[in-house]
Amino acid sequence: MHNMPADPTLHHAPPQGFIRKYIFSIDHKVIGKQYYALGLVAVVTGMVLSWIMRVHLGWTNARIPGVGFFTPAGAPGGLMTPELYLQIMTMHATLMVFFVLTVAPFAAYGNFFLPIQVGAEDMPFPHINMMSFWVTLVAFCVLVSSFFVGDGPTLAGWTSYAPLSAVGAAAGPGQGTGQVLWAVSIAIFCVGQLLGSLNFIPTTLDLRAKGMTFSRMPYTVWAWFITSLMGLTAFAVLMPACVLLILDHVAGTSFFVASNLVVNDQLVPHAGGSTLLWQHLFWFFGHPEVYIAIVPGMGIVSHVLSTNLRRPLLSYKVVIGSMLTIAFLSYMVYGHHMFVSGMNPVSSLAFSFPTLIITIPATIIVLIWLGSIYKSRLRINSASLFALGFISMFISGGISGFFLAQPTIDIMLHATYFVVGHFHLVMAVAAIFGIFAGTYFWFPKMFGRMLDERLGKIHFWLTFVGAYCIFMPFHYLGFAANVRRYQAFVDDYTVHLIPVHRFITIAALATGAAQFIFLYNIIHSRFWGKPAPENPWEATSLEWTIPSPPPFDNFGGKHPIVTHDAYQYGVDGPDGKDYVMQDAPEGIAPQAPAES
Amino acid sequence: MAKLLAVTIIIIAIGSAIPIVGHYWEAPANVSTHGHLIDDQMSDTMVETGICFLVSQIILAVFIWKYANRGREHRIGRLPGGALGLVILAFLVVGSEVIALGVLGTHAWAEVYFKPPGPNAMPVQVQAGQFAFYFRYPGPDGVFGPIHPDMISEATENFFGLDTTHDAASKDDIVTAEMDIPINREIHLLMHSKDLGHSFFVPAMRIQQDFVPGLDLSLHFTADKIGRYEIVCTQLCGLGHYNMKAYLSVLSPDDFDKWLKQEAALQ
Amino acid sequence: MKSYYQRRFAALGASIAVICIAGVMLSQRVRAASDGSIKGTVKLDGTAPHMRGIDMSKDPYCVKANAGHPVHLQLVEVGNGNGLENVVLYISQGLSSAESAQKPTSVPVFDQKNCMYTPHVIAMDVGQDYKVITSDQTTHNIHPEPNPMTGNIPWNRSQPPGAAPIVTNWKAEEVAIPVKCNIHPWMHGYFVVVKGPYATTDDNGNYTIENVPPGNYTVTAWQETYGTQAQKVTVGAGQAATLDFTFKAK
Amino acid sequence: MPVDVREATKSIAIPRLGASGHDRPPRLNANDGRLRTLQEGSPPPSSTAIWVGIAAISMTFAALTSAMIVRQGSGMDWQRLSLPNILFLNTVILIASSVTLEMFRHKWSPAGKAPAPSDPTTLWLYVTVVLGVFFVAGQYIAWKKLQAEGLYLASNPSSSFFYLLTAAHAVHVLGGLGGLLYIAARLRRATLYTSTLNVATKYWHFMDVLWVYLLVLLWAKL
Repeated sequence: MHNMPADPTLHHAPPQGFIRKYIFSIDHKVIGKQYYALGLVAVVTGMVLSWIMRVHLGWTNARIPGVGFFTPAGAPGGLMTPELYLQIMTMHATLMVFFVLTVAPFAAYGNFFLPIQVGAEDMPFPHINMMSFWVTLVAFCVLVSSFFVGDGPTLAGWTSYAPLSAVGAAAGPGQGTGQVLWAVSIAIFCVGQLLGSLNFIPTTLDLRAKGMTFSRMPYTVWAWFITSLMGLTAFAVLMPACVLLILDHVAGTSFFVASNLVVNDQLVPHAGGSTLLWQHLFWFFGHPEVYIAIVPGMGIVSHVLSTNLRRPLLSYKVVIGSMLTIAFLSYMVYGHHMFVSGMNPVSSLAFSFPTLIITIPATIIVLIWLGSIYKSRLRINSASLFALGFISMFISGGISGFFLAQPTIDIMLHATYFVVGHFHLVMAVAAIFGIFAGTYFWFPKMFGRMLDERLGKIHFWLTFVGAYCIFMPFHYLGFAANVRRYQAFVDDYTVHLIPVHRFITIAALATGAAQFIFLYNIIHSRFWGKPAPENPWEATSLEWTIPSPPPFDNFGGKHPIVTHDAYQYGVDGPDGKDYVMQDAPEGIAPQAPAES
Repeated sequence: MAKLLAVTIIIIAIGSAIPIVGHYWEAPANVSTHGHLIDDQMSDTMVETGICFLVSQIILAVFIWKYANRGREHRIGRLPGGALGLVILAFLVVGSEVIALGVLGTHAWAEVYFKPPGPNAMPVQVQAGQFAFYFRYPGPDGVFGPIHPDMISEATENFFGLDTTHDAASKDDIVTAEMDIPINREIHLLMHSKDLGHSFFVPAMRIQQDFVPGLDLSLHFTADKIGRYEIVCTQLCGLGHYNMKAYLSVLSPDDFDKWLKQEAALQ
Repeated sequence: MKSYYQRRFAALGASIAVICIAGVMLSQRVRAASDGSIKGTVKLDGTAPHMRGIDMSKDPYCVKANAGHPVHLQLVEVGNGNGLENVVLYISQGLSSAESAQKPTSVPVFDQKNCMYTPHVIAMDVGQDYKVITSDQTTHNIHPEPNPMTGNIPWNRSQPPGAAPIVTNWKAEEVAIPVKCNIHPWMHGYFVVVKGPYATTDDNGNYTIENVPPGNYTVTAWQETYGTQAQKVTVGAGQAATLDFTFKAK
Repeated sequence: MPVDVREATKSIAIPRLGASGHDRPPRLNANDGRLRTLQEGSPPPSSTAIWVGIAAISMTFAALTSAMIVRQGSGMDWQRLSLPNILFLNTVILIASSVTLEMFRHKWSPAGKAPAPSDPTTLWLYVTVVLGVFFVAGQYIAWKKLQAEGLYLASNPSSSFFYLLTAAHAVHVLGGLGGLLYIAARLRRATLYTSTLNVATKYWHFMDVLWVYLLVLLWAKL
């Protein structure tokens, strides 16, 4: 260790007592773990919900044990009603998109590792940081509470298209209280994430250790930084949209509800609202949200991969540049969700081109990953396996985006299972693989215990193969024009596809079950895993220069001085190592990666 | 482990391609005059992206196979061309695809959306509501009677809110639950929603268009095969969404006139 | 010692049971033998309007279910001698609060059969349970929309094929609550919620209101298309008063 | 080469005053309590954070603006409403409050000596707070005026947006008032960081800019 002497004053004193230490903690590491736990709870809930949906889709008249017990009205005797299916679908999507894909890779890992990787003691505003978690938790509770009030949660889908989401209970079960609770929850969630960005951005800009120049920041730091910039703009737009929606519900305004609507034979009192307004506001948030979910994954994969390739990626600048380009373009492409929405067909074309073009930076990143494996010293462990899995998934999901980027083809594929397959692969599964890669890579640092590698590999194989078995067939269903968000397929051209649905259902149940291996692994290893050394993966970035788990103020009162970039691998380092730590003494001048 | 992963990736890649190459599950065959444009566009995209998909997955697999678990004795090598080469490659490959698909695609899109319906296109009105479509034919006078939302009542089957006692134009309007059209006659479909957002999707006809409450939208298409096809809703509209359907029958001109007379009699 | 407590509990339980039973018996107004009834016929004056046929083609199941016999709207249904079906008759004035408070123990059944409501109209007492069942192999949703002013709560629930019956009741008097199935927009019926004795006319317009205590009453007849009519009637002890209604065809 | 933090920070660090004293005037702490990361030339995080916050708030109001424009185009039911005159008075009050806040901050430049709470210059702070309260009260009067005309939140899209935008702004102003009161408290109790003061001032001025923008928008659109 080559560090500064102890700092006379700490940023803030270590908390005393259980409550301040673990519950209302202002320590970014604890807050990170809290976010991670929230993500775990949400992902398990969401997964169970998806099981129920899948079983119902495969065997529509099957009585699902347990469901009847939880909602006697929604599933009399375990027999699912259409409204319950849609409500479960909505909750699955909302939980996964907001409370898993946004929370886990961004808020959880970002909180834990961003300050450490830039060599800071903590986030600049620890109390705001604490608030951001608790606000997010409140949002989660409000959302889940909608299961238990009135006639259940909203069935309007995670996109909550108005006017279905705005005209109230007459439109269907859950469209009263349930819908309002949904909007309230999402509005609160936006506040939580904005508070998060309030910390992430200054941390990256102002709290970097001496010598931690922009070009020496790990990929993950860049990813979280870019993500918080996107979150800043996206969530700041979604929040007022939700407020407008709530007002339409409870205050009788007409922002989204057009004139002369007749719902259930009753003339709706609202007038003059714009239906497309909601779609524009929502998707202006919605598409960047997709990248908010995936960019941290890209960062984690780049970080994990270069460690396990034992070489830097081909070009640091190109990867960062591509990420920035993606973030920038993501605001110009949202219209591709609305090709057939009655939007001006010219603007459909206008939206189509950036959508196609945004695949260029994505392709570049993938090619850089592929090219970097060439003649590397790839190490196979759970983390690197999931990183490689991420690449495979990202390729598959990204390429299917080419279909949906074209208005012409969208006429056939819009709102079919092709879309479901596409965004699950590229956004959900890929992002989740990123989360897994991060967990297997960072768990030793977070908890000071090693995860069980054997279980990790089993988990990878079941998840990797399982995910493909689930989501590839979705594309075939889409080509067969199988419409999504149907609770059953009756007497129509989709009946012959039911066997495919059953296959998917079985794959989903199996893959889901495999995740409990992971749960067991992290819980068991947390307490009984073998103690983790300081730098188990022979990595170079700052989080590996400190004990596992890190002390309260990360660097034990010292201040790292960064002298090398984050990926000095495959070099002839000090005492026979093939890498050089970021804070290694100036004296060590590593050779550039040796050519063969 | 690494070699196994490589093999698995290749098996998955090729396995995923089989059902598509083998046409296991396909959309209903096209029965519209513009549909082939979409189908061509689709198959072009399929070929181009399919190749990219297979190639990239296989490269990934091969690299994993070759370069996993190499010891220190192997030197780190650099991909010929390096990052710059890859950037150029990406721009060439993706760029060409973007131009090929994007530019050519606009042609088909324009065919559907920019070309106005012909002068003698047959107007048919469709109204979407929870959870059914209803259709209206203008009748002999060729004029649709005005709609009075306050008079809409499914209880009395006045789905469009027509005032047949006062509006002359409404008297001969023909309201039906099924859409029948003559073959090889261009149809000008006038769409409006009664309550919420819905969508009008006829896979066999290669048309899909949302209903937007408060907006009057329109579509035009020509069917060139006699038969009975499904109209489904693709915009989540509530608990009955899955069962929001109607049938579109393409008839010979004579049959169509017969059918229209029957329906007129039932009004 | 133990047995002592057991005995005490037994005694306690027994006494509670006795009290409950007594309470139940007292709450039920014992039907007096002196109760009379009101019977009669509801007719339509003029020719019944043409009822549009119903096209169920959106749901192939419904089409199959009704193959052979075409279905039509049920706004006005006349039987032999122009008798009006589905007319609800109830006592709108003259009942003491105690009399109007008592409710029958029977449970009216509202069946969803061949994508139609059978019967098209059911009458019930305030707080009287009614049962919604489905005999169809397609999913229906039941969506009654009471007037918000009355204090009745609207609800909307689906019944998949083979679903358990929905048993519920209405808290307030309301003539009449429209009920519909959104999945099959043509399915439309009424819940008529009244206080005190009531009756619904059969295919030929005949009705009998049972268990009417002696006295002077105003009887109101409700028909979904023609609205309501009221007439006065006197019921003698143990006798059956006769009261006919006639609605004019518009 | 190890660097001593004390050495490195001495140049800018003025020893912080403990939570001790009413008796002694609080000192400025140019050190701002930020983490000492020795990344030369990086501003205190709070001055970055305030721009982040301003960006977020701007996005929110931009979204509402576009919503308003779209909504105005979508329906035929848009009735122009005449703005209550008091709004212009409120504008003057708000801008005045910014001026007074500047007067206050001017005396507190890191170079300058820190005056005691009794010092007349601190009065400027309280004046600012009072003006801020007046502004919010003035907005409330404006709402009352509209309601007197029978224009409520749901009466018309124009009134909906009026209430929505003004209320959203008022909420943010109240937040700013909270910040100023916090500063007042810091003055009495412990050290006041220059950065805290600068941030609060930036935010408060932003409230002016935002309000003027809203006023022009409402005046032009409603």
